[in-house]
Amino acid sequence: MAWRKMRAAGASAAAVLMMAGCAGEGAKDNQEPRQPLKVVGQFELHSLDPSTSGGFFTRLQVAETLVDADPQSVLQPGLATSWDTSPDGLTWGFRLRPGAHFHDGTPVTASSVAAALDTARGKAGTPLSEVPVRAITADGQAVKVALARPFAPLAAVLAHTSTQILAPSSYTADRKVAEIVGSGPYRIKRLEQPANIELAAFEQWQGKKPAITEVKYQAVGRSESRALMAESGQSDVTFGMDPTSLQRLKQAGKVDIADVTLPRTILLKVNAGHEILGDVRVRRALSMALDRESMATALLRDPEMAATQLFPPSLPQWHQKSTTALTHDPSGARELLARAGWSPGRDGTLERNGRKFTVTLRTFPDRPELPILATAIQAKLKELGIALQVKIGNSSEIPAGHQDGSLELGLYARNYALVPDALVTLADDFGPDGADYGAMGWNSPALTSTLNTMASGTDTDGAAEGRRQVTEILQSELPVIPVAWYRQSAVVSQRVDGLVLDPLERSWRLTDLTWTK
Amino acid sequence: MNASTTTRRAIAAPAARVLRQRAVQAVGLVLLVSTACFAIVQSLPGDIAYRIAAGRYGYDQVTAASADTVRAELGLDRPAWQQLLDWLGDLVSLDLGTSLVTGADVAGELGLYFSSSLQLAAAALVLALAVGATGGALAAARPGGALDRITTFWVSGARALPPFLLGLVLILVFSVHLGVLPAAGHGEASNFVLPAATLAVGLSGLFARVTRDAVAQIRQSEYVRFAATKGLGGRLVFLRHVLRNTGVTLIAYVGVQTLILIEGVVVVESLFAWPGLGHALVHAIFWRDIPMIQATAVALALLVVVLNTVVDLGSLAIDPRPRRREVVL
Amino acid sequence: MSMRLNHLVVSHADSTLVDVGTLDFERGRPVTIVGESGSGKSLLAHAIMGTLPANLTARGSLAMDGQTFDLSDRANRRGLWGRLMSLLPQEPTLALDPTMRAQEQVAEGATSFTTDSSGARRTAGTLLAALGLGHASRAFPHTLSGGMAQRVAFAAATIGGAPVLIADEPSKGLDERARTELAGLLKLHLDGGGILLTITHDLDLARELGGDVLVMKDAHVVEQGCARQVLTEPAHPYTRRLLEAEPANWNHAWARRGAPPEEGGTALVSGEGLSKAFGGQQLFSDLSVTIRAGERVSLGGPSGSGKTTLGNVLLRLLPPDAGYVHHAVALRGGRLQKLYQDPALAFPARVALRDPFGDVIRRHRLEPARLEELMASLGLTPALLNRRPGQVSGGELQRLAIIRAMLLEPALVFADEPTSRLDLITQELTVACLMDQVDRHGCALVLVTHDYALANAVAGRRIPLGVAVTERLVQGAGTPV
Amino acid sequence: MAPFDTGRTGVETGKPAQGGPPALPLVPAARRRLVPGTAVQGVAAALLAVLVLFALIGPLAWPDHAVQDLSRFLEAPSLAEPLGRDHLGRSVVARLAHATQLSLMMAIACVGTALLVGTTGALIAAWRGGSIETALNGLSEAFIALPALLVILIFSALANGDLWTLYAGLALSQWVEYFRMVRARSALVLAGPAVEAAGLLRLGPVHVMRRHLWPDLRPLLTTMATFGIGSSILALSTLGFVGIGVRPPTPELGLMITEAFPYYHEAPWMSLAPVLVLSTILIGLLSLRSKEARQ
Repeated sequence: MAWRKMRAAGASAAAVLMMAGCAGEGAKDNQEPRQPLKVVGQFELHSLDPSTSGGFFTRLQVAETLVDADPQSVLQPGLATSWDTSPDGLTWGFRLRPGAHFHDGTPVTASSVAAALDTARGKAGTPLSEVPVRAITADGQAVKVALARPFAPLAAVLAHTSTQILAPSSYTADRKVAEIVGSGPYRIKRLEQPANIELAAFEQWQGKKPAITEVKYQAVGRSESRALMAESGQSDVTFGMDPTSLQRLKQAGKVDIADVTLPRTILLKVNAGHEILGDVRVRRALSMALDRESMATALLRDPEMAATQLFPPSLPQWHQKSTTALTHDPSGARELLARAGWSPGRDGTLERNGRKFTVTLRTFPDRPELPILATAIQAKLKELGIALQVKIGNSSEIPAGHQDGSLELGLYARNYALVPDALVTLADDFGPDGADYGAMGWNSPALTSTLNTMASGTDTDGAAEGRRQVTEILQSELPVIPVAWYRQSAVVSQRVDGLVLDPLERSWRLTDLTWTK
Repeated sequence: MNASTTTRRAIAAPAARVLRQRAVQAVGLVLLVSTACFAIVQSLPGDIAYRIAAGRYGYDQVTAASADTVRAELGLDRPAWQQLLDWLGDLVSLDLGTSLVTGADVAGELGLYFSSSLQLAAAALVLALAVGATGGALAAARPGGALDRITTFWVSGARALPPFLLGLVLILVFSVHLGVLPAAGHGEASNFVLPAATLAVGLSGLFARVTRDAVAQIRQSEYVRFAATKGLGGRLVFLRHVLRNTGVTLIAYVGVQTLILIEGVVVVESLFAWPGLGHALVHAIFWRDIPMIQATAVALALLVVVLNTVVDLGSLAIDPRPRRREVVL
Repeated sequence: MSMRLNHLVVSHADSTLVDVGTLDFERGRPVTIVGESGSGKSLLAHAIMGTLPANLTARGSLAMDGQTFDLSDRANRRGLWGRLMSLLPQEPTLALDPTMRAQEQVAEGATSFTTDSSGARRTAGTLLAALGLGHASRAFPHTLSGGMAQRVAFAAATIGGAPVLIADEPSKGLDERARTELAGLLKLHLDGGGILLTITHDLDLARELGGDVLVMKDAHVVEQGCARQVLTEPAHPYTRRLLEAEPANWNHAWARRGAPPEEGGTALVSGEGLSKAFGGQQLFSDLSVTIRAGERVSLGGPSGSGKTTLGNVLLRLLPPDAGYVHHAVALRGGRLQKLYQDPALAFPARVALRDPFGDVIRRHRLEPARLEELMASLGLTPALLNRRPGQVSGGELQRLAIIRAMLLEPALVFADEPTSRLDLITQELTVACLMDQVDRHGCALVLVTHDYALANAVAGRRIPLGVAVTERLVQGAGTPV
Repeated sequence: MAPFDTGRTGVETGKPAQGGPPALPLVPAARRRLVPGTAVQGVAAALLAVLVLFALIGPLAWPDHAVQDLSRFLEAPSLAEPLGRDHLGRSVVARLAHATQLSLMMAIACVGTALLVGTTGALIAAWRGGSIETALNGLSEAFIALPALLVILIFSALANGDLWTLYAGLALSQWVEYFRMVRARSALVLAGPAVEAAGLLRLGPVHVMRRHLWPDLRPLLTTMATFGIGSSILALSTLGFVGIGVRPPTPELGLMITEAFPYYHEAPWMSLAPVLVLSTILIGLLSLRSKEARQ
């Protein structure tokens, strides 16, 4: 191997030390007492409020939502064992699990659940706040939700993490969350914002007792650091691995890798109201310019993640096997651009009526692959004569740019299963006015009406056809240009077994884990 | 004024003067830092409300609606000078306000960050002093000897290795390769070792050099020679005179180095996932959490002032000579 | 007990620095070595003590109470330090640890210090009290005056009871009064039956101590004998030269022309009602001074009395707290010049001397030949100008400073202790140069000095300044910080 | 913040140079430095010269550092690509050349600005005194207590890694050092007898500047500047590491090290190249510095 020769030549102390690290035999397994399970992730805990805590406590199975979902996005009983809808679709009833207790020992009552949901409903930016709810009330051991108009995905919305149910003792007098008292299989033992959470199994949990009774979560911001922790055997389960480190760990073979494709797509948001990008031929040309396969191979280290359409296979209902795949076709792109009136100028940049083809792409570094993908896209578009400026800033610049109309292109990853039913997100993203993380300056009456029909839930049989139509329209109009799908991976030490990742990222399912025999 | 009180004042004055000067500096600094932070954050590109919302809701869920909520809730549409005055007013009553992102009490959050940074810095300082001062003193015993040369190379070597690189190398060697120490994290005693060592390697080299030069110089001084001819044995001369006077130089130097140390802390915290001030500051800047930025920056600056005050008083206690001698007379 | 030094030779590479025959030391009879700097007298002291720098080699032997020590082994006397022999250092302010209180530094010297430190401290306290420093036992060295520091150092050097005391230039930097005190201390040691060897270039101290005097020049003892005889009827020409160089013995043509001019002379500098205080100490108040053309005035007083400060006030380099200083028109354009105690600091340190001289010549459009002329007349080679100030000897540099001042044909020269760092012969040479120039140009001179003899030899009028105030410093020095 | 040998270089004892033995051999022979001597400095200077040459010529030889060839990602070094290709299939040697140039130029610009501003301010303060000095001193007192990284951190957030903000932040964090050192030093010089004598000789400010201040400050400033260049480069790369420095894809040493780190196993050349360049610059500057300090 080339680098082995270089090791011999390595002169500086730094080099020698780094090499020593490379040549190392990897982690030594610590056979010390196993408890607690050490979990490392990239997310820091900055708030206890369910609307802003990013689903921390459902993932750790501390808090429950009324409705749960399985890996196939099929809704399952959560804190509610069953639910029903009145014939007019305006009243929903959720029956609570009998005998459920909060971690402070108090029983879970319908009124405390209604109060928690009422609080959740008041928070801006949550799915529940968008639902036309009239009132949420307690009705014996059931919770009644009255709607102003029918809303079929309500149960899915109540699976969203922002609707997690906390005990009345969690709240202060002004309904602020002071501590987390949930009803899940784990309870909080110690919580130190922003980086440390310690859990212990909840003795009064009615379901299967978890095999691992103590868990320690630690937030580590840098992906290099996380990789090193996983590599050194310091953590048992490590989330948020960058593709390269993952590759390295895979090769070393000292750890197991669990992965799952997420209903998440990395995409280019296009301002369709823009004087250049408004032309659908230009959007298609941009799409053809992208060498998705190379990007997925080199940058995501996972060729299967090259997106051929917006919806990944992990959204089986929406993913259309039949549709024409998006492919890399530079000559086709040139042809389309020529037809749209763009020809190369003196410096090689495309021009039309003296206007150069210069656009700005905004993205953000929260997900480490985005800036790298952005530079790759930049290089590809340059080959076509498109001058793309990449601005890497804060994630909020995309919604802000959407609002003030200054955004031209945005690169981000969109989760279509924030709520188990992708319809909720889609209706929002591709509505007539577009959305911060959806279409911009683009609307399709056909798409809007299809989505509306599906949301009202009146035509359940036509749903499959509706989904096909939606995919086709998005595929040809390209209000957003899919770039890659997303695979979530976690590194698991050989000390534990049984990690299965949830594509909806609702839960880390730590209760299923066991210590290796 | 009679002669006796004059003298008394002349001797007690240095300590009081140090405290007075440092207090003035601290107040000036708080004003300057918090106003500068505020002004800069205000002039940063991008809508603050959006940034804060991104911090609060996570990047998936930041929307125009959440930004509007933030704006209304925090009164961000008030004139800037009014917001600044509010902050300064609160500061006088020692109220650091609440974080825009987490909504928590800044003072409380800061206390946690502050103490963990301080612990790390102290551990590094103690380690660096123990290793550096010993090495330097030993090197000075035989100027030009092997140990002396080693110290020299150690000094330049340590300076040439950026702390972040050093940290990575240490993790690779001690965590990944040898598997004896945790790579990152916070909360257990073993977590201190690598970050403190990362900070201490560079510092100890500097301390070693300063100690070496000071010891070598002091050994040549008239008073050390006199102490020897008084009949004091070599060991006693070293303990009672050389060490003591080296301490004077070293303490002053530690003061200068605290700045470097605190800078190093920012980097090391990022690498080792250490929830300290530097970490807090980077995040707060990223999210435009103005009260948090101001409070963290002020805390960092005050930390420097406090450390320097301690150093000033410490060297005053060891070395009673006035800092500045009157030239004329 | 007695002590005998046999055939001491100290050498550095090929050059011999000290070469003396046999010297005998007896109890109660002081031996003083005088001579100019560089004559090897200090090395002799350190060779006996065993504290020579590592790059020098010594030969010879030292016999003490029947024991003989080979002087080439510098470690064999280490065990005697403090117990049998000790060294009173030069510049006591530097020899005391700045971070330790006086009593502790004295107590360290006691032989019982390692076994009974509190007893040693008590003894030290008693000793200091006996030396009149009871109030200063808890003081730090920087609060002590030169004379007091010398007393503390004396206590520290003698507390161990060593019968042999070697004093190396003990009067360096001390004013007249402190020097008298010092002589008292050394006699105290003799009275206790000790052996004393003093190295000094201060003939007054040698006279005061009495006993035997040795005169050293170029590594050799050129004359030796009873103090009274050697210092009054010298046999060797060098000793004669040395004695002639004492200001009291000067006999120069200019010495008598310094009589005060008649009252009508032009007033060059007149200060009225001057007051100045420093650090809470009133140096002078309501002082009126007039300096007239052609006059020679000396400003005298013990150290710390404000001589330099008054000079700077008169030169308008410092503002007075009260009062007013008027300068005559005749002083404008650089016709008021100053000579400094340390000429090395009066020139820019990092450039060759030709640069500052060239700047003066260019700025004032002088004839470059005049510089060469002046240098030649003062016996300086032009090659000196290629050196930096640090590379020229003190005497030469002071002469260069005189030349620089004289280039502008000043009406008044203010000389601030211009020779206090020079040995006697160089001092005479330098003062002669200065006075020659002053005489030739008829310019006025203000000389700051604490040496009465020098002042008398040079000046026609004296302005005495108040008593030393430094003693006051110590009253409250026991207060811990 | 730097371990400068102040004062030591400035004081030369006025010992006679006349023939014969040294007047006071008890003063030890000039304190010996331990750096083995000019050989080390020769090597350091040569290495630095090579790097400067690389920074000057490299970007001409490899003009485009951004060309990607995703199909050739992490390609091992070869004759055509002496340092191989990075994770985006870009030429590492091209990026390294541009990064070296950027680091050196930024550092020189920052140090130059800081030196100019700090020294000018210090000279004004020391010379004029009065309220100007009080004001400037107050400002410097406030600045000295600010960790430099804090200033840069806040400043660099201003415009998302624009080079000018980084430059301004770095320069702003450094000027105070020059200000304080130069002011302390020149106050000492200006209060000394030599300047007083020059005043009595009516030699004027140009003489004081040229013969007194400049010769005294020059070694100090060279030492500080050499060190300052090193710390600027270090600060720049540290910012790159923390993620608030120069924005990708602009090549910068710290950023390159950070980007390359995950590949340390697969493609060590990617990490080693920038690490070696960075360390060489720093060691080289340090070795040169000791020469200055010894003067």
